[in-house]
Amino acid sequence: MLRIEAIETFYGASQVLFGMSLEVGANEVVTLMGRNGMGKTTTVNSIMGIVRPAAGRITFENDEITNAPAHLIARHGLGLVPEGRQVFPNLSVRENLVATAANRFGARDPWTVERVLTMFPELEARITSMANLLSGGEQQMLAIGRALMTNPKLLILDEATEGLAPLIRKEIWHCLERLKVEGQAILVIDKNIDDLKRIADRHYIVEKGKVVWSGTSAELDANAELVQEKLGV
Amino acid sequence: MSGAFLEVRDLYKNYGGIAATDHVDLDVRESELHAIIGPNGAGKTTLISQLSGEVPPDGGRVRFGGRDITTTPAYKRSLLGLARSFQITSLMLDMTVLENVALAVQAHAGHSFRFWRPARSETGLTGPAMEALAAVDLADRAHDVARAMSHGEHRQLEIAMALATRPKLLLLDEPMAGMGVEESQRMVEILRGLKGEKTMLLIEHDMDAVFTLADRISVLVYGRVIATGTPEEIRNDEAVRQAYLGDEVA
Amino acid sequence: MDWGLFTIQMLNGVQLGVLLFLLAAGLTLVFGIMDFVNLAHGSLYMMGAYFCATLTQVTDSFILGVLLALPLTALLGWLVELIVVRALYTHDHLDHVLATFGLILCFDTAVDFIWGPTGMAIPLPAFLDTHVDLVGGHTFPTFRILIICAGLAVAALLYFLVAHTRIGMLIRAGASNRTMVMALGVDIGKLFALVFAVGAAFAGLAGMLIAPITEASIGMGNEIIIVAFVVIIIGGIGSIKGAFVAAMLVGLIDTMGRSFLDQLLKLFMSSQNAETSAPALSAMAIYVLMAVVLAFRPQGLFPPKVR
Amino acid sequence: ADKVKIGFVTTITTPAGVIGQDMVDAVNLAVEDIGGKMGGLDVELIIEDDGFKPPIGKQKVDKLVKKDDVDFVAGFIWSHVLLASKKSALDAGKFLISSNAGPSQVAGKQCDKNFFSTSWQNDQTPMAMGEVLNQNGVKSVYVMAPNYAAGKNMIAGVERTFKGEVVGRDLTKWGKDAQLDFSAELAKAKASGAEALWVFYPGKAGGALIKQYEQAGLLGELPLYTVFTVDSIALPKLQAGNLGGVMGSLNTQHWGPDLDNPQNKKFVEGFKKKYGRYPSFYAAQSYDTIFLIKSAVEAVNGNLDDMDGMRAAMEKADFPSTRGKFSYGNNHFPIQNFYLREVVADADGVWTTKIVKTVLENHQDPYAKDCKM
Amino acid sequence: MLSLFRTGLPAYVMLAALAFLAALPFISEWVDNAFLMDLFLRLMVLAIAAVSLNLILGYGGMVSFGHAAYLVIGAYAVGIPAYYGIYDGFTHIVIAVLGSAIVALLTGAIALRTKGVYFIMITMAFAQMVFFTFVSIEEYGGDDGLVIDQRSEFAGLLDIEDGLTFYYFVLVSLVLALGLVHRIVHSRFGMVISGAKGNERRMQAIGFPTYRYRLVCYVISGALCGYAGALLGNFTYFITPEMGDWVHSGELIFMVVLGGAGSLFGPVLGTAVFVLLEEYLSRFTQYWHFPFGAMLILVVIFTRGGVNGMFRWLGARIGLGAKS
Ligand SMILES: Nc1ncnc2c1ncn2[C@@H]1O[C@H](COP(=O)(O)OP(=O)(O)OP(=O)(O)O)[C@@H](O)[C@H]1O
Ligand SMILES: Nc1ncnc2c1ncn2[C@@H]1O[C@H](COP(=O)(O)OP(=O)(O)OP(=O)(O)O)[C@@H](O)[C@H]1O
Ligand SMILES: [Mg+2]
Ligand SMILES: [Mg+2]
Repeated sequence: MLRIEAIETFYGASQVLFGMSLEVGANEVVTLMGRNGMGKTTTVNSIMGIVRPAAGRITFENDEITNAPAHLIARHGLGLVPEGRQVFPNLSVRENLVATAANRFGARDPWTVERVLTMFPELEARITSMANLLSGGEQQMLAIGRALMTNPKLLILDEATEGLAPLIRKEIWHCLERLKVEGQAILVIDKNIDDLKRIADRHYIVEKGKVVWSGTSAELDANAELVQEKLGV
Repeated sequence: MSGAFLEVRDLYKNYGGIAATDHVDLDVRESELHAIIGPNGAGKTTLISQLSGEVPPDGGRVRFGGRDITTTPAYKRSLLGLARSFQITSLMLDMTVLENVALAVQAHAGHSFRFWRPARSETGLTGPAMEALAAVDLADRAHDVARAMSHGEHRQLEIAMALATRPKLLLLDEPMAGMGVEESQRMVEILRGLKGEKTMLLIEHDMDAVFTLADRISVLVYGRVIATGTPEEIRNDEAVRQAYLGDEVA
Repeated sequence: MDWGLFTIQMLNGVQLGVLLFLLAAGLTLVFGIMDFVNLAHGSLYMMGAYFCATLTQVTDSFILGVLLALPLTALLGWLVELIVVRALYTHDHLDHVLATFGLILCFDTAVDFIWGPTGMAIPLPAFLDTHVDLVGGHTFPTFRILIICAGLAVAALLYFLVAHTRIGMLIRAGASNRTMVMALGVDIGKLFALVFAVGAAFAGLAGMLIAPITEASIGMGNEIIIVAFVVIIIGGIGSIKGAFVAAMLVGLIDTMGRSFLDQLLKLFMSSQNAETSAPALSAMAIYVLMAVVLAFRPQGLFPPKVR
Repeated sequence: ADKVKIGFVTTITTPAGVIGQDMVDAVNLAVEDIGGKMGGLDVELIIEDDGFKPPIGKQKVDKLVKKDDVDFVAGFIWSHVLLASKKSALDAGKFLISSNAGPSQVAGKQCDKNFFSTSWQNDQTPMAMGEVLNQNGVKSVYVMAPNYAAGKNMIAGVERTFKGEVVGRDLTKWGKDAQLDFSAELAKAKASGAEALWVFYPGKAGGALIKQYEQAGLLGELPLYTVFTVDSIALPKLQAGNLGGVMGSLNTQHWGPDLDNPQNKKFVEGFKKKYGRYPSFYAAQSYDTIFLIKSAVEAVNGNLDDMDGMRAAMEKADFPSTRGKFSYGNNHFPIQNFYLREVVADADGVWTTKIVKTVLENHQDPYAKDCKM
Repeated sequence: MLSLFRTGLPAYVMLAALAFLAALPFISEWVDNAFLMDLFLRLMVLAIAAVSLNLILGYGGMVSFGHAAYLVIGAYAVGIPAYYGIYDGFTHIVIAVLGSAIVALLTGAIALRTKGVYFIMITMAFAQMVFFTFVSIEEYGGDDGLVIDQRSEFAGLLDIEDGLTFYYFVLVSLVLALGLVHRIVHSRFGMVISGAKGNERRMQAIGFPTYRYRLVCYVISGALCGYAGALLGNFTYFITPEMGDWVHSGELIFMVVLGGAGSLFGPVLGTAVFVLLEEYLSRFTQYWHFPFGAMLILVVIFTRGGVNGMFRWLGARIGLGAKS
């Protein structure tokens, strides 16, 4: 479904990605792990067209999307929950959800405001508040809801559980599991390795801008010293 | 329980009909690490902001080191020894990492109405700044512009700045958020090292960290403190489990 | 006090306010929403006036002239966005100011080159070129009543558009985080171009409405644009409601100052001094108003909910 | 020197550039008419734009005297620009000739031996208009003018001669951001109960004022008397805008295109032929400027170092002027006639003005007595 | 070590430019064009104003759109005493600097409560008030301005009526202004100012009453600009409220931004480009505003950081590293 081949990305003169390659299959949940500053977010931003890779190729469902404008990439069916929430501060919660909502591929059971609110009941009481007045966790929920409202084929979550209370975090993992059952493809970046192992099919470990290990949850389990070395757990 | 290091009495803050802080009483004892946990939107950040002086409370009192600081402006509280880190990073992005921290040192090194001597070569400022950076493992990035660092690194810098002001009381708003597993562990180590030396008020959703570090924990739900106690007491509190923990730490 | 005169002057003030609102509306949209400081907004006001003057001459009808000039000004706005403004969104405000100041110079010289320095008058059709009788033997020009109505209609339309449509939401979202809106699949470029063109059309309309009273002339937008900025600052950047209220305030204060300040001053200074100071002081009045408003409400009367 | 260098400062940019253009056209025509030569020397014209701003005008004069080393600095539409620039030209020992501006200071206390005017002192034209108001039996008048040196002089002028009551005065914002919407002032004028409205609005403000005067329904209710407002700069636009109300309105002036003398005939016809329009009084005065300079240069046979000789020649005002013969007062301002003029359509239907009668004869400005030199 | 100023110009550009300014009177004599001196005098006076604006704009992030008001105050501090026959230069300068400082203190105290564009506009509003105040004072010429009949006297120390003396007086003033700003921005005080530019909220949280620091900075800048105003009055012999019009405040901003805000010498370069282009382009064609405007647009779009950025870009091209 999504295929990244040896991309190299720079910020100005400093190179961050050195031949990053990975793949996400249909209906697959894949994680990207690694320490701070290794290039996970940069990979996501390269996929979404927010930064331009200088070399390499990115395809989505066999369409080349390398260097396409961000909005066209999103229209291919990629939905992003960005690092650091980035909700629209000057829009109300409801407006945040509906402003960019779309059902481009005619999903039978599309996401609606009501469905998002069932998933995150905390948002219900704040539905008319401006998003910048929400607490950190509430904003995080809103960011997830907003991405879901675009009914993406591939959902990308970059540290989507940062700052969430344990209960909510669990709720989100449940939700991802449900989505997975429904066949949603997901690329997720998170530090809760135990949860990830449960949910995800495959994992990539990123170091200094490229993939240094990849494998299934079982393989990851079997490789305790690798995890210790690369991720410090 | 009067005579506590930080004493909050009947603190109240209302945001458009929602009581973000609902008659909160809280005592933080000298040298303890006091954690505050609670669901998202419970009012933890709002509470910290009132303690640090950024948000004026609608009612109630705050005493710090025996002195009423309810209406003291933020910068004065900082000079009194109250430092905070921000949940959502707040840095001088266009300055270097070192300059960010050096400014924090400078703030507490007498007034800054000094117009003539170059500040960047004052070792009295850069020395302690480098120490703080070393403490969070950022020393080798000292001369990079803050903007060019990753999210996790920003979080580390955030803590370094709070440390550099040599506070008596550290208000930490989710210091682990956005950090990798290893960095989180490092942070736990850093905080553990500071324990006993500094008084700390810690907000965190990382329960492992909270339960290993905290001397006492208060649980905030809908702006109200529903329980305060030792980690053990809190872990076993049914109301807290229901409202916040779930079976996470059963 | 002469209440008839007072009423007329109130109407004059409202008419000036409406005109300022038309200018300020586009400005506050582009500024508050796209975070772009467009000093050249006044040039679009001027271009609207020139387009209308030319087309009125060609078609021999002011109404036709306006109807044709409106899309033309919008098109010009769109081109300006495409060629210059688009490259500047990622720059800071100062760069905007610098570049749009450059645009003003280009527009002013281009007009001088094309239409000459003389300026152009716009003849009104007979039914507009008269006045209506008010009670008490007072009269008020018909055309100025038309201006008031046009302005009110635009105000209502805009308020609806921004506050209650999805386009409005997207525009506001794009203001705060352009990248994110794009990453969610919206072509923000097109959206901003649309806003810019609409803003240009409003500015052009203001120019078309004032030109029959004064005339289309070079640099006509350069001073009023500052007043329009004052309006959006008093109102709170990005707020259509704020722009409207502030435009009315400024319009009334300016007109009332010109009408009655000299009499007021004569109460406590010599008539000679009063007459020479009054014009300067009444011109100062709107700036005093702005300073006072900002001293007490540093974000204007209707501060945007964020920022 | 092998050349006569004349620096001519006027307003080219900004909407007031219309006036400047008329003046530049006229001096170019004049230089052409004299075959580009004065007293055997070639004439070099250097035109500078003051941008309607006193400091710029001054800056340009500095450049003319320091870099170009001109012999004569001429031009100047605006009184305040002239006041700002005067010192630079005179300190450098040049002749300064105003082709339009005539502020009271320069006519009185600050007069200078090297300063000459080919126009009038600000007060004079409105003084003539004050007389007209008296003659027409007007008892009360409302006056409006821009708030700058000339505007204040003009009001002072009309009040000098008008015997009735001035029931209200408005000084409106002037300069590059001049006020052009006079709704509030016109409403005041109407409510004041005055019998007539007197205004001074040069350039484009004049056209705007007259239009609004009509739209406000004042036509026939409040007769309009103007100075320097309805001229050949405003009239074509008023005609294009079909503002017939201005027909028959009265103004005073020392010159008119129909003034009957050979030099004026030659000038008006030449100007119309070359530029296809009526010249304005600004143009006529600028045309005169060149002939005044020519008379000076010829009197000293091209010896431009002979300042005294040239000054003496100019004081005689011995040159063909578009206004006919006039003489110079002790302050180097013309002593001349002022006429009442009326707006009419000419044989081709083009709107212009026609002289009705002479109001003031051989009139000298009231400040001449303050001039000690 | 620590980069002193990241947007710094190569030092030799500054030295070369100052050397050129010092040599200019001789050049002017050599090419027999006294007007060159005038041109560069005006350039230097405006450059001092731009340098003063750069202190708050470039380093402090306070975009004052009313700085020309201090030019007017400084100029009238020469003009009004001269009107009453007081020609003492020290008196003039003290009035100019103190007067500007007081006005800056009063207006800054209010203006600094606002942020961003609101600050831009409120500073403009105060400048307009200064403008209209002078317009409304009939005694000193109102709108028409005031002619000064002679320059300030410095009790036999200096005779600035003499063109050459005045020229060097202004040049030395410019160098001193640059030195002053350089020291200030690198001091502790300067660090606070640029920290507050980056993140005022955080600066307060670590213990700085930023408002006070910014206000002091604003006052220093206003006073320095007032001094430039006194020089301007002396230079032109003629002052008008129009000098304080918002357009001129805007031009000062352009000079700073054009040269590169936040670099020490940038504003001087920006002023030079602005003044020289204005002077020479206008000789080519009456329509000179068009190429001038187009150039502004292109510079902004293609080289961030104005002329300064252009120099650095060029420097990188030809292998001359920028000062770091
Ligand atoms: N805008 C930028 N300009 C320059 N360098 C940057 C920029 N953003 C990130 N970097 C650098 O790129 C590297 C990778 O950053 P990235 O954000 O992709 O890391 P990450 O793996 O997502 O880390 P984290 O877990 O901390 O979010 C970091 O070393 C960072 O310093
Ligand atoms: N400025 C404000 N205006 C209105 N409501 C606000 C404002 N700031 C916070 N709130 C509301 O007050 C409540 C408490 O917010 P706060 O940020 O203190 O929560 P928190 O406990 O820190 O949550 P989290 O763990 O998610 O960060 C939330 O419901 C939030 O939406
Ligand atoms: Mg990341
Ligand atoms: Mg929080």
